[in-house]
Amino acid sequence: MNINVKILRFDPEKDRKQHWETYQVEASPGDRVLDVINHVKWYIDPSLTFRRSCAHGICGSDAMLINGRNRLACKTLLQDVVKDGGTITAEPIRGLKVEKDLLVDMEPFFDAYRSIMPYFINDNPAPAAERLQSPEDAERMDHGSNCILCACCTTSCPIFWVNGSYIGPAAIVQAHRFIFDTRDAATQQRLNVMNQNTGVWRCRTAYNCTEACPRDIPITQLIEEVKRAVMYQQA
Amino acid sequence: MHHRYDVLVVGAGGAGLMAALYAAKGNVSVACISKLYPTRSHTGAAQGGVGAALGNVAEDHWEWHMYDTIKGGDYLTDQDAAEIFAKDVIEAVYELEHMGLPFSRTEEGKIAQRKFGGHTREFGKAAVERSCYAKDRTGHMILQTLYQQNVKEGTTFFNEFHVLDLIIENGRCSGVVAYELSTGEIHTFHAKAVILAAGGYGRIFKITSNALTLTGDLMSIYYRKGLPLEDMEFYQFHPTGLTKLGILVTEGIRGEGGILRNKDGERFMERYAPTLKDLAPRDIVSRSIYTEIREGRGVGPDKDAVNIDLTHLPRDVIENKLSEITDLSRTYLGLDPVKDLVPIQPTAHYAMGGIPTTIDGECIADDNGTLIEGLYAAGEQACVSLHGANRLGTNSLGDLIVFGRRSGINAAKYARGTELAEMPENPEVESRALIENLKNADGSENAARIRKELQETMMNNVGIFRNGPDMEKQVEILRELRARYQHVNVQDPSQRFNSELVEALELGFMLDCAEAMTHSALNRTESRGAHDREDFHTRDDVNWLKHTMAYKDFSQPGNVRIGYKPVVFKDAADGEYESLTTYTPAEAAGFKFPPKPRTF
Amino acid sequence: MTIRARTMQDAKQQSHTNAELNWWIFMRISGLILIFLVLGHIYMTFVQVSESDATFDAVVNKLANPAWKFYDWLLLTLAMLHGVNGARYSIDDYVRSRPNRAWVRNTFFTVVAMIFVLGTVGLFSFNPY
Amino acid sequence: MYKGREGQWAFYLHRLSGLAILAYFLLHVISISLFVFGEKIYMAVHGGYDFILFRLGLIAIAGGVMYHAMNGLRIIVMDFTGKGVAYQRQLWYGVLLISIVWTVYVAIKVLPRVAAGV
Ligand SMILES: Cc1cc2nc3c(=O)[nH]c(=O)nc-3n(C[C@H](O)[C@H](O)[C@H](O)COP(=O)(O)OP(=O)(O)OC[C@H]3O[C@@H](n4cnc5c(N)ncnc54)[C@H](O)[C@@H]3O)c2cc1C
Ligand code: HEM
Ligand code: SF4
Ligand code: F3S
Ligand code: FES
Repeated sequence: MNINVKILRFDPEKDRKQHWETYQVEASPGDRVLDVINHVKWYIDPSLTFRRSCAHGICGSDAMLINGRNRLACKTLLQDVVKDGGTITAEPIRGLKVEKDLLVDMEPFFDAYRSIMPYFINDNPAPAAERLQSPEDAERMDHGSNCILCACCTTSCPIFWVNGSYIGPAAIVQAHRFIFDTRDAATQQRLNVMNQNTGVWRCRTAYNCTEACPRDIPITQLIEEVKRAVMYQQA
Repeated sequence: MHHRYDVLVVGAGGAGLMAALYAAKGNVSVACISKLYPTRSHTGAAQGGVGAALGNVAEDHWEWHMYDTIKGGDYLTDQDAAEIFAKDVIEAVYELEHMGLPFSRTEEGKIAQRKFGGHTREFGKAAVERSCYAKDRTGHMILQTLYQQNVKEGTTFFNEFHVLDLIIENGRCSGVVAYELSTGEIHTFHAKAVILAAGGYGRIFKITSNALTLTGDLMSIYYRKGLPLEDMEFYQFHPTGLTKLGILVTEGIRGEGGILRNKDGERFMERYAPTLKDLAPRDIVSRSIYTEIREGRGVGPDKDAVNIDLTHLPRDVIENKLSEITDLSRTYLGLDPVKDLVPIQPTAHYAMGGIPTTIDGECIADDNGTLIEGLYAAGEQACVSLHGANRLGTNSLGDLIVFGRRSGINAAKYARGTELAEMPENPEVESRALIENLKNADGSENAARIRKELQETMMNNVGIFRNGPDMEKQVEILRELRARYQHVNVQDPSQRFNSELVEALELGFMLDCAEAMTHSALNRTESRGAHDREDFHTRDDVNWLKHTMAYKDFSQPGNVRIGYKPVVFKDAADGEYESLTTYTPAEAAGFKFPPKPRTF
Repeated sequence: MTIRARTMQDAKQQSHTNAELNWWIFMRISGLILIFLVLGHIYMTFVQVSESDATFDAVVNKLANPAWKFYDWLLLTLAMLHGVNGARYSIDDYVRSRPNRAWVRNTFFTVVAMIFVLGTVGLFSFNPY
Repeated sequence: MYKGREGQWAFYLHRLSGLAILAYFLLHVISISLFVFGEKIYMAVHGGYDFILFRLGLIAIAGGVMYHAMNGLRIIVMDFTGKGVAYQRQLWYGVLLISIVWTVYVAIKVLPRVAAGV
């Protein structure tokens, strides 16, 4: 099928503003959006810039705004977003500084990630073998540990777009993973971070994060669980 | 810009992060350079698990694991490496758990384990549960956990820095040169010790499970210095990739009981590997699938795939233990493994060969085992020769954590006892020239087209089945592609985020890897492990029990000089290791794991 | 308000108050009470009767009853606090620069406080009979 | 505009209605309190309430209050129960339904009076 690919371009060395550029591409319905964007880069305009690596939704590089929603380009099939002769649009994710074309500055995102102490803390001497944990307890971390840090969620959150200091759903998902890890000893401190005015209380349950997550993590549910955990801890 | 650290790690996948972590524990300053954000590294794609003889589910011993590794590697495995590995990996897995890795659990709360291809009890009697897993995203969990620990330790990261050159003078490595994507600046990193961990190069093939960024950069850079690449002919094709896409379907799917079927619905692995059936090692399963396809029993529009059947498994297993792959086949093929057969085809997956290293991670410069001081390598891009001619599933993640750790510890130790070596003047000239050449090349060759041709021809001529004439043809094709590469012109003039330039550089690296592979494969006139020659169909221990060392021959572009390195064997007396380049069955009597015909 | 707690120490220092938590709880409790107060108020004064019926006398009559006085005052107070905190959420979200935010917030709070005083004084101090 | 789904619109409407109510509420308090200053001033200001537009606007405010109140309930249910999160879309449609029915009811009660000018 023939489709139009409309991409929001920006070259920091030439442009003062972002502008749309449209390319005609021949593709098949089972192709990924990433395939089409790669096609544009490889055979039409090599200066087109974006991040990508694994091409199957596991590395979290290619979050972009496709047809008005945050998705991974490599996990979106054309048949799900466009018909023959139709148009797909691709824009950089919002709320982070656009560096070039579809590539944004991810540092603030990772800063938020680092702020929740995203690492296992338990200073008690470890046993010779593993620390035991029941399958049910392990399951509590299932959703949180599934995250690939793609930023689809955080950059779809209406609060994150406008409020520069909101820690964002991705960081809360990470915090959830540790807060509900029975082996971890720093629950208290992490709940405290979540209790800051940059933390969970900024979330207004807009659900964009949950809808956007390519790993199907029920993010809003996790955020609500963290809110309750903070509340019960303080009570 | 100029930077200075005690230990420098190139690559932030499982191997690089593990090395950085353990180097930092050695009280030296450490920095990690990576062309990707660490969590984007392809270690995150590993699904199946990490093999270690914990014996949590069924009795298991490291000796069994060692034996499986050697046999799986078709006796090209260095047995000292296999011994250290099988012992160390147990401790390393516990260490990962102590770092918080969320493993799946047994009912008693221990790390859960499952069966995996080629892993057996009592030296080949029956499959054993050895793969420690975290659902089917073990690699993801390892990558995340190791990155987390590095955040905790405050490791310095240089993300989106592409290493373009190694600085080696007088047999001593004193640093690297890197290109910063965001600014286009060239940086020199001056260090006492450098650890290379930049991953594989699967992208030289058309159908691959590897990321677009796995282009063998550091192997090529090493090779361009006139240094050898070991065992490049051994490249593993994973039996189960989603058709056309090459996206990996974890072997865990067969570990959990998935069955391969041809177009008649026959469980054909019963014919090829009567004991282990679908759980035979990868090289065997891949070849069996290919044979089925060649003999017309394939499925799909082009009859170039076979089906994997999960429909007899409980829904719960498919949805939970295999959620990742269920998700992938739903997303990309629109098929639901709960009720549909999923068509799969072998996909280029893993490089057994690479930069030759000792069991301590030190890089080897020639056939005699001369070391390059201050240079270490680990992970897929290194060749300790643990995997020999064919890697067993789950042994790569184990390799990362065992040898990543060893090289980290050793590099730190080395760095503590030495001073910074003198840097040559203007170490970055060559890198600058590399970039300038691409930016100012005449011609109008398109890098993407050359890459596509490379991938297609490598797949056809140096793929699962190989023969002399095809590979000779490929040598010529590579010469021609290399000549055309000289005329690749980068059109994007920009300094900042010039991803076109990066892709063009990567193409150059890929051509080198393909060249070393093709020559090595053409040279080895036997079939062993993943290297299967139609014109030399049997394994030849008398002549070929040795590692290939491929050197770039600068006399003419596209030429390769081949050398050899012995394979390390162990005495039955359990004491000394001995090196062998030739072998007669009589000699073998004294060895613990002598080469034997491989049946499963 | 940058988020840069990299260590447990930082985190502890940054999280010394429960203010946001308390406001969050308050929004929910006051909201529950307001449902009855506000909807009741609207029903009684707008749906049942015309706004133009809210003559001087009518209001005066109603407020003669202390129970209504209390009802109205509770409504006034809760709605004021609830609404003002809600508006603060919005200000914190949309006004990004720190000096501006402080300025906007303070002006807003001052105005509302004045209105609150006006309303309270109106309710209690005025007694025509 | 980002193509968010129900949750996004629920949030925007909640915020908008909250701020609108607050604005009206502040004006309302001021105007009511004017009776501190005597009947003349009070009635002068309240005369303004006869404006048709103003009274139509009040219907909107009444509708907005109902939306805000019901959606506030939805938020509380989501905050304290897992089910609330799971059924947030259905809940929102319920909120909309109630708000619309109420607004229509208010309109039916009030519009004739507006038309009659009382
Ligand atoms: C789909 C898939 C599934 C797998 N499943 C399993 C499994 O179940 N069990 C198992 O044991 N193994 C598995 N493997 C194999 C295993 O995952 C890989 O071999 C292993 O992860 C490689 O790790 P690494 O650290 O060497 O490299 P990678 O994780 O690939 O990391 C490479 C790093 O090097 C950096 N880099 C590369 N080039 C440069 C440069 N020029 N300059 C700077 N940095 C550079 C990259 O940024 C990256 O950080 C799987 C592999 C794949 C592809
Ligand atoms: C009638 C019953 C009411 C209920 C049940 C209610 C409930 C709520 C709740 C639960 C919130 C918090 C939303 C969140 O945290 O996401 C909220 C916010 C808010 N409320 Fe109310 N409220 C009511 C009445 C009012 C009134 C009368 C006003 C105005 C004076 C008002 C103004 C606001 C504002 C401005 C917000 C902030 C909105 C935001 O930040 O998105 N509310 N309300
Ligand atoms: S929670 Fe989901 S959307 Fe958010 S970063 Fe993680 S994987 Fe991406
Ligand atoms: S979109 Fe934002 S407001 Fe909360 S539910 Fe998600 S973080
Ligand atoms: S390229 Fe890795 S997630 Fe899309």
